[in-house]
Amino acid sequence: MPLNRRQIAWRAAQDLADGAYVNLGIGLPTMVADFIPADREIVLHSENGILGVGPAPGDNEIDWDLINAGKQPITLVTGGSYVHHTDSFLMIRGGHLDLALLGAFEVSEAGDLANWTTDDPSFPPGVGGAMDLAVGAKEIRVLVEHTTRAGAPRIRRQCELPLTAAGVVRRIYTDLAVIDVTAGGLVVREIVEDVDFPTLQARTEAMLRPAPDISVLRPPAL
Amino acid sequence: MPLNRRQIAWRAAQDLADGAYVNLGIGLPTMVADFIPADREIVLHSENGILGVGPAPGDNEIDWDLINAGKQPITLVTGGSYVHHTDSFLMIRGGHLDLALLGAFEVSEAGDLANWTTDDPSFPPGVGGAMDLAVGAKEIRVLVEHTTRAGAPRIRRQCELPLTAAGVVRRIYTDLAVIDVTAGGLVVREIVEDVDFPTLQARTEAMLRPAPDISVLRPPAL
Amino acid sequence: MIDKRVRSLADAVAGTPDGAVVLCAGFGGAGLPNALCEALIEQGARDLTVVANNAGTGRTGLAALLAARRVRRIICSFPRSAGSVVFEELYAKGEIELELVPQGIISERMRCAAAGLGGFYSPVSVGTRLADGKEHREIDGRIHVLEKPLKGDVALLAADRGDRWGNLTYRKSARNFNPTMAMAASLSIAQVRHIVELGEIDPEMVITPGIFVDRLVEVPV
Amino acid sequence: MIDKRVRSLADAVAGTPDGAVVLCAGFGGAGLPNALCEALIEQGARDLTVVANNAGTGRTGLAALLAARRVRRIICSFPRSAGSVVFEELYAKGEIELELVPQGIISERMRCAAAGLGGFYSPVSVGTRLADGKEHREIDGRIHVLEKPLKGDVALLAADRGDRWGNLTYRKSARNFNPTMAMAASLSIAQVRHIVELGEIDPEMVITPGIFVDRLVEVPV
Repeated sequence: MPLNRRQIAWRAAQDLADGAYVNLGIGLPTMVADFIPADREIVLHSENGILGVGPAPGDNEIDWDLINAGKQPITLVTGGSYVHHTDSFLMIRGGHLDLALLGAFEVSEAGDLANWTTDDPSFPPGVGGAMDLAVGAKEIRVLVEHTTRAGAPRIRRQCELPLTAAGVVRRIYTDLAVIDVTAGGLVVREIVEDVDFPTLQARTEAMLRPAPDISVLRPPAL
Repeated sequence: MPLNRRQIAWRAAQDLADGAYVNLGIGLPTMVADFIPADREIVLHSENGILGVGPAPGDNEIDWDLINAGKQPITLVTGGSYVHHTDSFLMIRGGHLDLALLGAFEVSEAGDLANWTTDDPSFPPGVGGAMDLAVGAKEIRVLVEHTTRAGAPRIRRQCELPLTAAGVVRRIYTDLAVIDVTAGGLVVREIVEDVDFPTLQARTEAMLRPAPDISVLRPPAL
Repeated sequence: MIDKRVRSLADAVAGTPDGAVVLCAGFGGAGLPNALCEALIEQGARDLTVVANNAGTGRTGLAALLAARRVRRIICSFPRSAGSVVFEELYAKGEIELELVPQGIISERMRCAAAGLGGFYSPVSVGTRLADGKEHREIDGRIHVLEKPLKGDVALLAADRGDRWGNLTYRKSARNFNPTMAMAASLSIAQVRHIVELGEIDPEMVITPGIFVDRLVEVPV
Repeated sequence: MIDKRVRSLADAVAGTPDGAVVLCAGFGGAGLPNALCEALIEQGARDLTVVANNAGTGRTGLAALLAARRVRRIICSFPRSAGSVVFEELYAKGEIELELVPQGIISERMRCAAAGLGGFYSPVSVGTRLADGKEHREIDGRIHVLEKPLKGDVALLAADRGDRWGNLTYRKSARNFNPTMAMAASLSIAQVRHIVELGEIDPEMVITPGIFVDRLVEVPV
């Protein structure tokens, strides 16, 4: 069975290294904060100027001066700090973040990322911090549903949609698999229990290759 | 009689506008702080990251974490603040200071400033913040002795020494006169009591012109 | 005597010329100079270019200024958000121009202007549509685009505390664009929750030194 | 668990390679990482390039590192000051290279590296000898020179308080180059007067967030 969104976030969270500085993009990546393993101290960065994003506040603790990039109220962890926006993006662009977890519309087999506009003319485009993050963090990983609601593959030979950045994505977490972008193409590291490799390939435009040690992706019930 | 150094500093201080943000260069300009008219609130900037430099501390109040650009202990006035060095020079270069008062080796009739190296090979050159200040402050005025100890004029047709910046000086305070650098050349605004114009001209390489309302420069005894 | 306090919102925004470039601080709901935006409607300046991260939400603040048709053009990174209804209407009708700039580049361009620099080379947006028309240059093996300074005529700011010299502090993530915009405009105007006595703000805690602020007005929200 | 505290000065500077570019903070007598400079003598790295505002005074700290002949080259704005005897001796004998950079450009170039940018255009030094060999360009009617990022392999910092995450505060003008250098090096090392518990530093008062700091050691001077 495909992972639900919380399970995709859980899977991405398992790979976070203790002590890492990590930016979580808006949407699915933001949910990763809820699944950070208890034995690790991870410092979450929010582009609006926060280092050390904590869990959502209780209803009585909401402070509208303390919000994340998705404009939701948050808390600050012990040891966290505030910076102004230009310094926040200095952190992003200057390679100070170990990792950014981003959402995507499409990812190509070369690691190209398209996540800022669907080119829908009735819909104003919004880039936010996506392009800064895509070229600035030390590593980019993407969380994305494997296909669109209409069933079209999001992992493509080439992106159809306008790029956010070329050749930046290193790992893709989907509801079906964990896939690495390598110099030799896309390599499937993990695949969910009841989906076989040909089925996964059929839902993916780009060519996939199983890792020699491919394993089963078994999330907890979430 | 020529002004002494304290009197030159006094004269420059009289022109400071209430509310002005002012950087004082090392040496003679630093002395201007001692003569700011009591009815004016002037915010003194120090390049190492201080806005609101106050008077020298008493002997028991010296704090070596609080020094000016000349590395002397100072105090901070009420309302003052600290910034890091890059922000301090953002203030300087970005036109946020109303005025910088600088020392000089030479000034030309076009307002060229030479104040960073005498080209003495036995002596390592030091530029400090001089070039940043010279192009960054809204206005540059110079405090300088009219001639060298050997009697050579410091106000020249062209600077002989390497430039700090070209065409930036607007007013020159010397021990003999107050001189404006104008599009039409050097205009003497004030001259000390017992020096006549031909004598002043003889001690100046560049051509001088008396202002129509030229007045006598009469400092207090200091 | 330096006293940058003004008595009213009208005094605060007085003199804003038609055609001005207005830097409007805030991110999401935090640090927004809503009262100043609304005062600008009353003041009457038209044909404005607004620089902001978002394009207003609901019908207040920046959204009200847009609804009053005072803004010809908006330079921002993320115009759409929950409630950006006014902007979306104007955009759909072609009644507002949008210049989309990556978020970090907006603030870096403002800092560039604030710092008296002529431009900078950035790797952001290379290979994307947002780099179209920009000068490209390879530096140390990486392609960069040339970005130009972005200076405001007016900055509208929201701070927590301020004193008569214009020293400002912010609360938590309400800091966001405020310090950079304060530095990057010819005339910087702050609405502050609490005007305090000179000296009440610890010199080590001043986030925006008064040199960057021209006027402040108390708006206790 | 994040714990950047190290037990000794030797641990703090361990691994500094020969040929490293070392950013050395401080201005005059304030904010100087003297204990770290001296630990670097013991550590043994040679052929260093040092970036600093001044070139050391007396026989301690940076001056001691120069005296130990570990520094091939110094990039600074104002090498001479009262007591810069070691530097002056080496300079007179031609035993140290000097690259003179205007003071604000040193820190702006380090910030440029810290911010992931490829360079910037500056009006500083135009028309002077220090602009020789630099690319010139007219932008909006003003001549600028292109300045390149200046990145350190190691930064040596001196702070007042620090916690195990590496968050730092400074006292008064001892702040100076420390925050910028902390951001601009691959390995940033701070000597701090007081190591405090995580959470003791008010989040609004953190000047250097821990993300920029790799190691800190308590040196109560």
